[in-house]
Amino acid sequence: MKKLINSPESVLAQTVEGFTLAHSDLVEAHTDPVFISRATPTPSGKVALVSGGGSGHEPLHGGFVGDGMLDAAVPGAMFTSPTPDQIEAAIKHADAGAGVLNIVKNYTGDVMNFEMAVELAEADDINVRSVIVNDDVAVEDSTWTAGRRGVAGTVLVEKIAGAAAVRGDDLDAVTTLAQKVVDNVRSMGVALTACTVPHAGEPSFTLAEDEIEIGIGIHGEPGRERIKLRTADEITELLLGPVVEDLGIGNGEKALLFVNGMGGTPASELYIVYRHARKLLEDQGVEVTRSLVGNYVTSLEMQGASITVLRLDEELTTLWDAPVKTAALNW
Amino acid sequence: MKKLINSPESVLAQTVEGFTLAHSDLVEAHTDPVFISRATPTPSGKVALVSGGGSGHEPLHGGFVGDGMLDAAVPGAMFTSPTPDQIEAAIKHADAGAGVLNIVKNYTGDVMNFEMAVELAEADDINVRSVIVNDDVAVEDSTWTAGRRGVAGTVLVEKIAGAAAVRGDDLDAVTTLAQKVVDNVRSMGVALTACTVPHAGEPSFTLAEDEIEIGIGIHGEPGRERIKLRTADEITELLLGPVVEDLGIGNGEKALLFVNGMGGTPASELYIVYRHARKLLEDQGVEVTRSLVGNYVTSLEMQGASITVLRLDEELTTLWDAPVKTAALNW
Amino acid sequence: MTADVQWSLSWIRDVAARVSERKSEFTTLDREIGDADHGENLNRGFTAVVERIDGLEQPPGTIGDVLKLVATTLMSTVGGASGPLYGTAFLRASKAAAVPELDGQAASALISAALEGVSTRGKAVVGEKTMIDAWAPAAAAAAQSAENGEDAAQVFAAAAQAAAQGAEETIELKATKGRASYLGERSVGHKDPGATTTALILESAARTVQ
Amino acid sequence: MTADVQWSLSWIRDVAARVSERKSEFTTLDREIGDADHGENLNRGFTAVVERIDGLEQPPGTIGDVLKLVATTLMSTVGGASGPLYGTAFLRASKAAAVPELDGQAASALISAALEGVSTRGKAVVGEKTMIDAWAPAAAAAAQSAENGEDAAQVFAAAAQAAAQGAEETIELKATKGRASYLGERSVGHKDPGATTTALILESAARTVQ
Ligand SMILES: Nc1ncnc2c1ncn2[C@@H]1O[C@H](COP(=O)(O)OP(=O)(O)O)[C@@H](O)[C@H]1O
Ligand SMILES: Nc1ncnc2c1ncn2[C@@H]1O[C@H](COP(=O)(O)OP(=O)(O)O)[C@@H](O)[C@H]1O
Ligand SMILES: [Mg+2]
Ligand SMILES: [Mg+2]
Ligand SMILES: [Mg+2]
Ligand SMILES: [Mg+2]
Repeated sequence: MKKLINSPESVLAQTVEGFTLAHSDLVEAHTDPVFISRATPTPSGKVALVSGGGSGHEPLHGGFVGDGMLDAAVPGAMFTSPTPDQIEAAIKHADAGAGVLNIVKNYTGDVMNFEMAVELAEADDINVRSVIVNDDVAVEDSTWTAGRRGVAGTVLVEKIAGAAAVRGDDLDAVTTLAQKVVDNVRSMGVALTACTVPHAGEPSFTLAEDEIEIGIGIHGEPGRERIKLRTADEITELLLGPVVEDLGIGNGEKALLFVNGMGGTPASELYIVYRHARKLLEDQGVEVTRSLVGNYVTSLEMQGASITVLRLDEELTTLWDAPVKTAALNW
Repeated sequence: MKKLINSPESVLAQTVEGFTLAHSDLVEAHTDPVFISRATPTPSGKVALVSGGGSGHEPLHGGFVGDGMLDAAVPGAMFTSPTPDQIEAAIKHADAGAGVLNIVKNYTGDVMNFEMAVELAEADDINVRSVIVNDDVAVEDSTWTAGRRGVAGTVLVEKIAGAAAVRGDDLDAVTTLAQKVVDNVRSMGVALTACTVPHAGEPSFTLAEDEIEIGIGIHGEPGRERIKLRTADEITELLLGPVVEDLGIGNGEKALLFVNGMGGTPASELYIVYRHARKLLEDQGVEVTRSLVGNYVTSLEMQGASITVLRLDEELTTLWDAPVKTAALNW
Repeated sequence: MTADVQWSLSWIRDVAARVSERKSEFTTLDREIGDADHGENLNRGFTAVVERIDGLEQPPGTIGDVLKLVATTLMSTVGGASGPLYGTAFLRASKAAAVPELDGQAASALISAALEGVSTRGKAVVGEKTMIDAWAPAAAAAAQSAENGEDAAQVFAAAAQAAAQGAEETIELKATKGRASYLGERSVGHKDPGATTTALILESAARTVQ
Repeated sequence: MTADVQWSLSWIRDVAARVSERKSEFTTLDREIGDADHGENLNRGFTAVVERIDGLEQPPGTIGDVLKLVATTLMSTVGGASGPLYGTAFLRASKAAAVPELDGQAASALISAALEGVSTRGKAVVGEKTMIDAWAPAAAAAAQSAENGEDAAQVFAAAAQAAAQGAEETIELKATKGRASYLGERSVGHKDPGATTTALILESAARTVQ
């Protein structure tokens, strides 16, 4: 295992320290318990947005803290949900009187820890809601399992709910809107290589020189199916197909197309995937009116990508376009 | 070799196509010869900025085309300088009557191809200048060799010269300013893994599980020295030491600290490097007043990072802060 | 040793020592069907528990006090799925064991309360390839043993054996809860990490009380 | 075959064929001390050259016309260091060979002009581990051969042999120009890719004219 780290134990604290030093105009670090908040308080009366989850997905979530997006982010240990007390502290800090919406990726651990934090925060008389993001169509039989995972679509939920909060929506309205994004977003990913969790020291799984893993999660979990390497266009078809089908998007509709890198894939490859996904969507009569390409929800140094499609209407488009000022998204 | 590509031959064209489709509000693709320009013409009377070089360093250079930075970018084949006719076409397209400044990384091929392009453009009566960026302190004995290479510092030259052009500086002034940045910026990099050029199909070099390469270039060239893996803090010291010494920056001075990812390194690791580099600089009395952390000048999927320090004064700081609207830098 | 407060401290210290010894085994199990952190998670948690025990100014009055300290520490240091699950298990157990010493009935009640905690929090049932598949047979065996009038040591021994067997049997199961469920059929053939650590916890209880 | 226009087309086609055959060898040399693209670069260039030759409506009048087509095509398709270097080499050579047929003197002049082009463009001198280390001995041997009154075939043969030997001798050199110079001492022990392809170009000239 070769990593630019000092020890597996120090990765989280030192990442948070470096990140908040580099972006001190936007964010602030809190320790004991650890969370990241905006550098300035949540504007009074604005619904606050809190998200969090295991580390190793940077820039998620700390990179999305700032005006127009999250008010606080709670990083857990590597690939491990944060604890209830961390989340509770972030909720308390972020609340500016209008309540707090938690944006939670659908993993057993995340859901349980956020649930416990909400119980604690409610005891402090804070009005808290949660939306569960579950955009990953790679997980089948979802009603019989832990359900679909939350993956790259989380960024779109955070951005759009963040803009709604800035616009002045109340907690109910922001929650409804966040849920609307969840209902209209689907993703699926592929891994060309596994990633190595620092304390594990070994890759999460092993792929032969000519194998790829389709339907990968963002925690180095093996995916749905292991297949032989194909061309970028073929892989794009394998990913986009289930996304489009599950979302039921088609002729005459508008979409945001998001090609997300898993951390170790060159930008050039993401654009090659984007190019074909866009063509496929347009062949089906779907107009791609907004785009996002880059490393936003990563799995450490994994090589691979995911494709996310969000069905857009005028409201979502306006909120997507609204100003945002965070370390990772800025316009 | 596992890559999300369709064929080694199609990488460049499909990357440019995907990139310009995804960012059609900012950029436009030109073919035959290939270059990327702003979506809107260079504002009349503004000095135009053109840069270029081999592909495989994305987002460099196409990601820096837009308001406040480059007016055109010329991508060559993978790790191969573009040809004179490509560059000439970009210069012609970008010129808005106030002349063109080329920002060239110091490699034999880049320098020669830009030289030939300038000869061609001058024959078309365009006023053209070039600055050669040579920030890589890893190359020793520079007077006896091809000289120091141009690496990550190029982004800072492009940003600051771009702001000067927007401010209304004439060609002489923009050139002088770009040269001032070149004179005040130094970099050095490390590779934990090599990268694989698609048409070569094999890694550019091989490193054992416990080896790293110090003083790496951005083309998968082997570096200055191969050493055993060390902690992030130790590696940071090995990189920052020569940078600070060569730049001669010290007590009471201000700096921009830029930690650049080589493409395959997680953001967390870049922030760990940033954290220690910042501490080391501050221990020496250098105040870090501006920062940049991320994948900006990459070597495909290489794992590794480079550290760049730019000595700041008030003018450079103001120009750094000036608005920029490109795919990769936006504020 | 009788199943008293002193024993409960030994028990928890022993769990911490065993988890630290075997953490890479658990992480490997979790790498195969999860996200490669279960060993690290529990080790972080139990290391913190031992630190807190070491820092106690005065000895706890009841076994419940010890288990509550374990519960709150795990909740605030483990995270992931196992943090809330084990946290809730120990919290419920602490309520059931608010006594200075356990007889067979009380030992059985402690294990049943832990099972109930895991079920409430995780909503899994037997056969879903989770730690429930160790807790549930353990609670049943403990109840049977207590009903037979056996003492705490015998109750824990019965529970430990059932948990170990239950953990072993997760190998054949297909996961439908937790992270391993994403693998579907491919989860078959691997032992569930959480069931394995549950077996460790009960084995340690049995061994330390002997 | 005499060294006429027809020959010059055969020569260039042969270079293209050899480059295509051996491109991975050149790329490997360049991977060792450069950036792993020299074979790809030249293959892209000479493939384009052959396409343009195939597309010619009427046969070129002079050898210079052929070499000029090679020069401009390489300049606009190769890039990197070798694009301008070989582009300029063939451009200068084309001016020196504005005739329908070469005698020994003219063959030597062609090679000297190419050398001059590479020197002017790249500013390297002998011993810096570049293609100059093949062109320079080739030009000297060609001049000597022409002076001895030998014909074009003999001049190219002498040049080819000297270039091959010069390329071989780059192995011992430390690079001080081009990308390999970044390696300093570590460049010693590897053959320079550009010198190797220069040797190929001259070897092909000699073989096709025989
Ligand atoms: N819903 C659930 N009910 C009971 N146990 C569960 C449930 N989900 C997961 N588990 C247990 O948690 C274990 C994984 O714990 P851990 O790896 O620490 O957390 P995470 O899955 O968040 O990485 C699994 O092996 C399983 O035994
Ligand atoms: N200044 C120079 N003068 C002469 N030849 C040079 C010079 N610099 C580089 N070369 C030649 O160019 C070759 C490399 O070409 P190529 O790999 O195609 O370009 P690049 O180095 O830009 O990747 C080297 O092997 C060397 O022979
Ligand atoms: Mg986990
Ligand atoms: Mg090159
Ligand atoms: Mg786990
Ligand atoms: Mg090369």
